Amino acid sequence: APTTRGKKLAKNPKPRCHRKQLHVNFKEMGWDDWIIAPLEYEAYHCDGVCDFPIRSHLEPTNHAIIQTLMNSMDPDSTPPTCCVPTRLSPISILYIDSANNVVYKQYEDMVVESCGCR
Amino acid sequence: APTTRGKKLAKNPKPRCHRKQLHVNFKEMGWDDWIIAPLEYEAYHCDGVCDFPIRSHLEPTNHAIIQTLMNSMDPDSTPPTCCVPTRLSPISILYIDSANNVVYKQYEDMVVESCGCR
Amino acid sequence: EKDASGSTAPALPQRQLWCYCYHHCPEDSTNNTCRTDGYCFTMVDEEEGGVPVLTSGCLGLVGSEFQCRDTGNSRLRRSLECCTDQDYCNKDLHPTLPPLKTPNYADGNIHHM
Repeated sequence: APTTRGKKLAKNPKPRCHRKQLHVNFKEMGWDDWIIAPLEYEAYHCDGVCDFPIRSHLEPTNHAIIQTLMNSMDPDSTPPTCCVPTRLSPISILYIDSANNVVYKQYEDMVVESCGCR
Repeated sequence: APTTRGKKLAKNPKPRCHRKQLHVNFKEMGWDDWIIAPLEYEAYHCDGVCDFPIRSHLEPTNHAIIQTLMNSMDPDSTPPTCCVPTRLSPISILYIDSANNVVYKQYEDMVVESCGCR
Repeated sequence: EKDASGSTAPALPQRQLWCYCYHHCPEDSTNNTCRTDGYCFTMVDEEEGGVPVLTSGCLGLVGSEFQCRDTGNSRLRRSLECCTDQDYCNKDLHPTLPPLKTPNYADGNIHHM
């Protein structure tokens, strides 16, 4: 049985929902013909399992908690909830528009600030 | 090559992100010792793939669109976005609280109204 | 600001509880601690291979009525306890795994040779 001193660690605990790196390179996407700057940025993404109980920093909705409970009762009939961005922030991009103007515009929801189970 | 007349249909197209039924039974969860009513309700859940292009009714964020594009470029390095609830509605529950009072309370975000890719 | 049901409650001073956190703490957590507007918890659960694992941490106020009650019908055995009376109260929680459920032969079609 698990003791508080020598706690038994699950051998390879599946990584739980967390933020991971996702480096976006507009040049590799072939967008350097219209995007001037930045040509790359760190967007991050969310990955990992959402299992019971869903911790507070993953900000579950009541529905996500109910679905997670039902998944733990019958994984075949109810899928787990999914690890997705819960807070995002913008970046500004300097680009050439279709009328050949140079434009500097803020694009919303481009960078993941935090992840959660939904 | 696809022609407008005899369009080539993918053999078994994976279902795209959509709302599915999820019947919640509080009695089966063992909660009929504190919940008086309702003892069951339809919560729905979201399921299905989020592939390119993400349709407008799935309300993708800019980040979701960028991640989906990168997934289509290199599925091994970037996971697809996930189909999750984007709009939820409350239900009210009549229950007995820890001080044995009968309480009627509205619980937010209990029913999925629409799904999207995030 | 939301109360346990998630509805917008009058703005009460937000009480933040410190909890002991082990095995999946928030990324910005320090010294195995976390903070929440809800409850601290400790849980013992039986992983796929039958290994009992102890985890602890923070549960938010929203949905705490559901998570702290848990369901006794999860496929894998587990026991979760919540507390909120003082900081790090989950250090004194020692849940134990529920007994194994004996399969019921209620349908009586077992033939004794």
